[in-house]
Amino acid sequence: MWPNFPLFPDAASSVAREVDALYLGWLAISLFFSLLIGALIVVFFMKYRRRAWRRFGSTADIKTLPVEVTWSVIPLVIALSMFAWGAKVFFDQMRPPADAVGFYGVAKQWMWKFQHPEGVREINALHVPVGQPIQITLTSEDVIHSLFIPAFRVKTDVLPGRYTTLWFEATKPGEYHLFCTEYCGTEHSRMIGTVYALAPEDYETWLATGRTGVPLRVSGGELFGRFACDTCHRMERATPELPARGPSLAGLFGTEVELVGGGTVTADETYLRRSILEPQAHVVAGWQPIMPTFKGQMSEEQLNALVDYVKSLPAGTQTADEDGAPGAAGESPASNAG
Amino acid sequence: MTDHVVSRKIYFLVFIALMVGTAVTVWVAFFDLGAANDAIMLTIAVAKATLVVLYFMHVRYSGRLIALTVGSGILFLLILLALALADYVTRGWVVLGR
Amino acid sequence: MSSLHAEHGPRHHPALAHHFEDLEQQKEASSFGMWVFLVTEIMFFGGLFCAYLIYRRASFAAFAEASATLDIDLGAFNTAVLIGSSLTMALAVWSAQMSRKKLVVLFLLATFVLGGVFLGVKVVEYGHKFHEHHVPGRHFEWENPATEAGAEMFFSLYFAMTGLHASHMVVGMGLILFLLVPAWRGRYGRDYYNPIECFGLYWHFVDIVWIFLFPLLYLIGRHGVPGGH
Amino acid sequence: MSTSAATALPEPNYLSAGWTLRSWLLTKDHKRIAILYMVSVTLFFVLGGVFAFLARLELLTPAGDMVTADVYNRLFTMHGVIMVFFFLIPSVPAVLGNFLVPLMIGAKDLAFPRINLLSWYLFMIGGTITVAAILLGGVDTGWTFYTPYSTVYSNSHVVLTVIGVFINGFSSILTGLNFIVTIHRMRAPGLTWFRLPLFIWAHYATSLIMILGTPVVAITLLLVAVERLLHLGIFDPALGGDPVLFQHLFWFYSHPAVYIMILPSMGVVSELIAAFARKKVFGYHFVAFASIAIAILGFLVWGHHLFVSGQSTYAGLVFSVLSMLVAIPSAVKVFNWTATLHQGSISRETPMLYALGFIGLFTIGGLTGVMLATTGIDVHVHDTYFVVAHFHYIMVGGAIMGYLGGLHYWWPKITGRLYPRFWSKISALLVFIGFNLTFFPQFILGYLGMPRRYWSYPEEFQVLNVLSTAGATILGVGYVFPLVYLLYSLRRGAAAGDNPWGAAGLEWETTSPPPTFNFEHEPVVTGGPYDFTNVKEALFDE
Repeated sequence: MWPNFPLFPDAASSVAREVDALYLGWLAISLFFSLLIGALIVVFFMKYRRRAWRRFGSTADIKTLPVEVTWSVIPLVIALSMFAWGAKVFFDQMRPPADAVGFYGVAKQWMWKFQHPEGVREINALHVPVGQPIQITLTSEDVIHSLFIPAFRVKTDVLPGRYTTLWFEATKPGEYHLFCTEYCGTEHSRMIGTVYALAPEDYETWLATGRTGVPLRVSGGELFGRFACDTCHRMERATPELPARGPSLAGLFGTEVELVGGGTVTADETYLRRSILEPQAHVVAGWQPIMPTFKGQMSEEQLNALVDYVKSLPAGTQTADEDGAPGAAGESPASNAG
Repeated sequence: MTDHVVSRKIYFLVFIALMVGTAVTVWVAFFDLGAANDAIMLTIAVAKATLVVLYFMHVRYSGRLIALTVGSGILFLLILLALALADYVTRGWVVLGR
Repeated sequence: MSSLHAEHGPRHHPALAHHFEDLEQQKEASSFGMWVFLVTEIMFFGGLFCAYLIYRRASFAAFAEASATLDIDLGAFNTAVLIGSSLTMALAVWSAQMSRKKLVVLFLLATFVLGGVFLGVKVVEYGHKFHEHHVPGRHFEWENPATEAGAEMFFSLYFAMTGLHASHMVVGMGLILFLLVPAWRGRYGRDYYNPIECFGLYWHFVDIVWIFLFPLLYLIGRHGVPGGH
Repeated sequence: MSTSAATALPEPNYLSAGWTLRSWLLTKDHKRIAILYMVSVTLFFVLGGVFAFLARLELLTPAGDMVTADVYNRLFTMHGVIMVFFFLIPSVPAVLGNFLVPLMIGAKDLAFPRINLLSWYLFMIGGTITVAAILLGGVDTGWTFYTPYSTVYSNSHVVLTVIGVFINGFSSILTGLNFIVTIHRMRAPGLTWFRLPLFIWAHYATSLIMILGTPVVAITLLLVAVERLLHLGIFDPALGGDPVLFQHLFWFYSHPAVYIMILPSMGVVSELIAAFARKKVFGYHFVAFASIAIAILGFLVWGHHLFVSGQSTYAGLVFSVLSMLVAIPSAVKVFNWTATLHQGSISRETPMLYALGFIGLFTIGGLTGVMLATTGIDVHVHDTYFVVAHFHYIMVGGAIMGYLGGLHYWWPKITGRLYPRFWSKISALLVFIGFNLTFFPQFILGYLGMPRRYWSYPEEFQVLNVLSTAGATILGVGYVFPLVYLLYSLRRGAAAGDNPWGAAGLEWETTSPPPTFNFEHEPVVTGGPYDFTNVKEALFDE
């Protein structure tokens, strides 16, 4: 599988070519300037070698300003253009397409735990379908780690206490390295794994053969009931007799939330997470700071499921019923409304 | 650094201004003025610090070099605060994937 | 570049170091040096102020709640004490400039005593924190679990910032003792008061730090916790 | 011109001012303090080099088979800590700067000689504490001490190491303070700012960074120690603390710290190019201002170390564009040095070989630096060997080449003796070849995706790693050479005379070695720098 002496890495994702083009562009510029400087040094070194008849260098007064301006402005223009190009690639690396499928990952010393939206779990391995954008929401149980898939040219640090995300779309079936690139302790260099990019049909087969798991959104919905979140976040089931004591979560994800005391915050994954663990950090305008903390009551995986469930609630839904399928929530009987 | 001697009167006046500033800061803190609380508090603190620097520390009577030194200290502190804050303020801005 | 002969007839003041041309150059060098040092002090505290700013923004409610538990009377009293000590320090420099050598000693002593009062009050405040279990770490206790983390962060910053400030006070008081001996011997007067002046700059700087610490730490949550009304 | 066979040095000189240990350990003479620094940074360099070499040996094979993972982690950490804080940062400023700043500006000493000695003692205390931490078992956090690994999870001597670095920080601050005050207040009559040698401009810029940046890393490391010891959790995620804030504060210093390492070497190179091309540096004003611009802009770019660390995308872009700006003054310097060679009278003495090597390697290091500051590329190569190769090109190819070049240039001034020129040229060549063989393959490794700080690695990376280790061996040999022949020259070297290179500058107008107070008479300056018209014949003109 691995060639023995590669000089350039596999390019197996949709952004890989973009990154390579940018890199080769920079490489060309670097080669030009390095060779230019190198050549000038060598030529001058030979040509102006100290001789008896040339004990001193030229003392001619040269107007330096025009030259200085030239060789300041040219590099500046080049650098700024490359910045713009780089920024474009950066955005493509950071911004997942709308149809990205949500995976979750938890890092700990020294392993990677991944969970597919279908609920299937893997350790130090990640099976993904080719041609499907995938976004992994990541957090760490201990120190900072960093998820790096060289063939995909993507990387993100994985931090304790918050989420970071990484997305890619594999373009070529194959097995690729997966590294931890943030030094995380003794077995840092063993915190590696393999990404298996499979053709879509192979991926379906892989999923179907003997792998079980409850879809994240379903288990998240169960947790929503088990932790009695719905007693306060009643959403559209709120009645004058039983008013909601917390804001509706339907359609919340991705919106700007107005806070008590002014200011807004974007409801991203990290916000949802923090609101569960530290409810009074950001109190939504118009509500009392009465929510208890759930810190220490759920594992990172449970938290992921809950966050995924809240993310999945479209605007105008009611809370899930007991079996937790948000899709069924539309005509949910008010079985737990009392 | 000149040998300028600041009169005792100025010292006492500055002292009184500092005490008044402290009293006002405490007094204002008990009213809910929203964001203005912080603004007033910091303005008074900056004013007090400026008085100390200019008179107690004689910067008003010293040369440009000293003023430049103080200014650069403040400038680089602001650089630290501003650029670090630039990260935290914009963290929620990434376009989210659904 | 060429060098010429330029001899200086040194009229040696006992305090003039060999490598300076005259006392004026020496004085300028040392007060400039002191200012440069104070710039490093600005940045030294700056790191903490940066952390404060960012965490306060992230956990404002908890910070306000925690700030409200600090003793505002003691804090305000200490602010006044420190401003007073800055005044006595400024007067010590003035006395030296006027060659009022007894007054130098007196004002240095007054500064020392006021510094001591400040630290004494600080010790009392720290004592309260220990009793209330508001010291971060294993024994930290906080009634409201929803703001516990933020409150512990507030107290971490409180102890780091006031602790660093207090350690500067201790160093400052040590330096006063160091200056008192030559002051007692009448060494500081109109033509040589460098050390007093440089020390004054340090002391005023420590005062300025407190001028910011007091409102930032003590006065956040005095008009009620946001969202709580 | 034949070399003089005389071995007697001019008397009195600062070296003969006292032979007792006490006369060294309590000296207030900046030149003797420079010697104290020279001896101590050399010891630290050897120590750091041994760690590097052991780490490179481990990487000969893909499997971690020479030492355990834990030992390997300690090796690269201690290599980094020792080299960065105890060699690179003090090397040029505290050795060459200490020796030359007063000489070049025609002063008798630095403004605060006692503080100068104090900074050496702080350096030694910090160094001793760090070495003690190493002897007790070392530290395994990486030289960057990232939290929460350093504050909670590491079981090594983090606190001791951090305190050692903290104390050493004050040494650096006091050196910077001393230089700034000295350059402002102690210049000889007639020595205006634009008559200053570029070495002085570079050291002024370096000192700005030392006093503005070092305190921030000092307080940050102090907080790490306090968090470990007293559980004051400023960076603790459990309290809502943000490990990324640690990185912000750490890099606020540690990025400019790279310029603490490279700027003084740039100052050295400016001197070398002028002296060995016998020509005024092209665009003197631009090279001077470039130093200041690098120092100031250097404080605006630290976030380019955090593109993938959870920093906001937009902050990343701001830091990226600001980083592009720092490239400009660096490029201006390179172009000006090259232009200085044009129509020069170029000598092939050892210092010049180092200077030319510096320009080439710094160009590569700088260009790859701008590549890293380009967000789209950094996402891929961040924390890979590409980064390792880049900063070694800057620090080893740049800073150390500058230091060695400067040492070879001013050695006759410092010791009054000449070293064997042939061997010194061989050594310069070995260093250049060894260096490139060590670090060039690492660029390729990095783009392939090999992460840094890996004790074992996939097999396909082996060939390049073997090349790198082979290069490190040659580099090591290249470094041992000067150690031998410079020591040899102390006893056997011929007396150098006041100005063996035919260079311009106040330091060459006094004797070699200079007297304790530097000049017999206070010099008065009447013209700009790099004026070779009155230079007497040198020892080694073709």
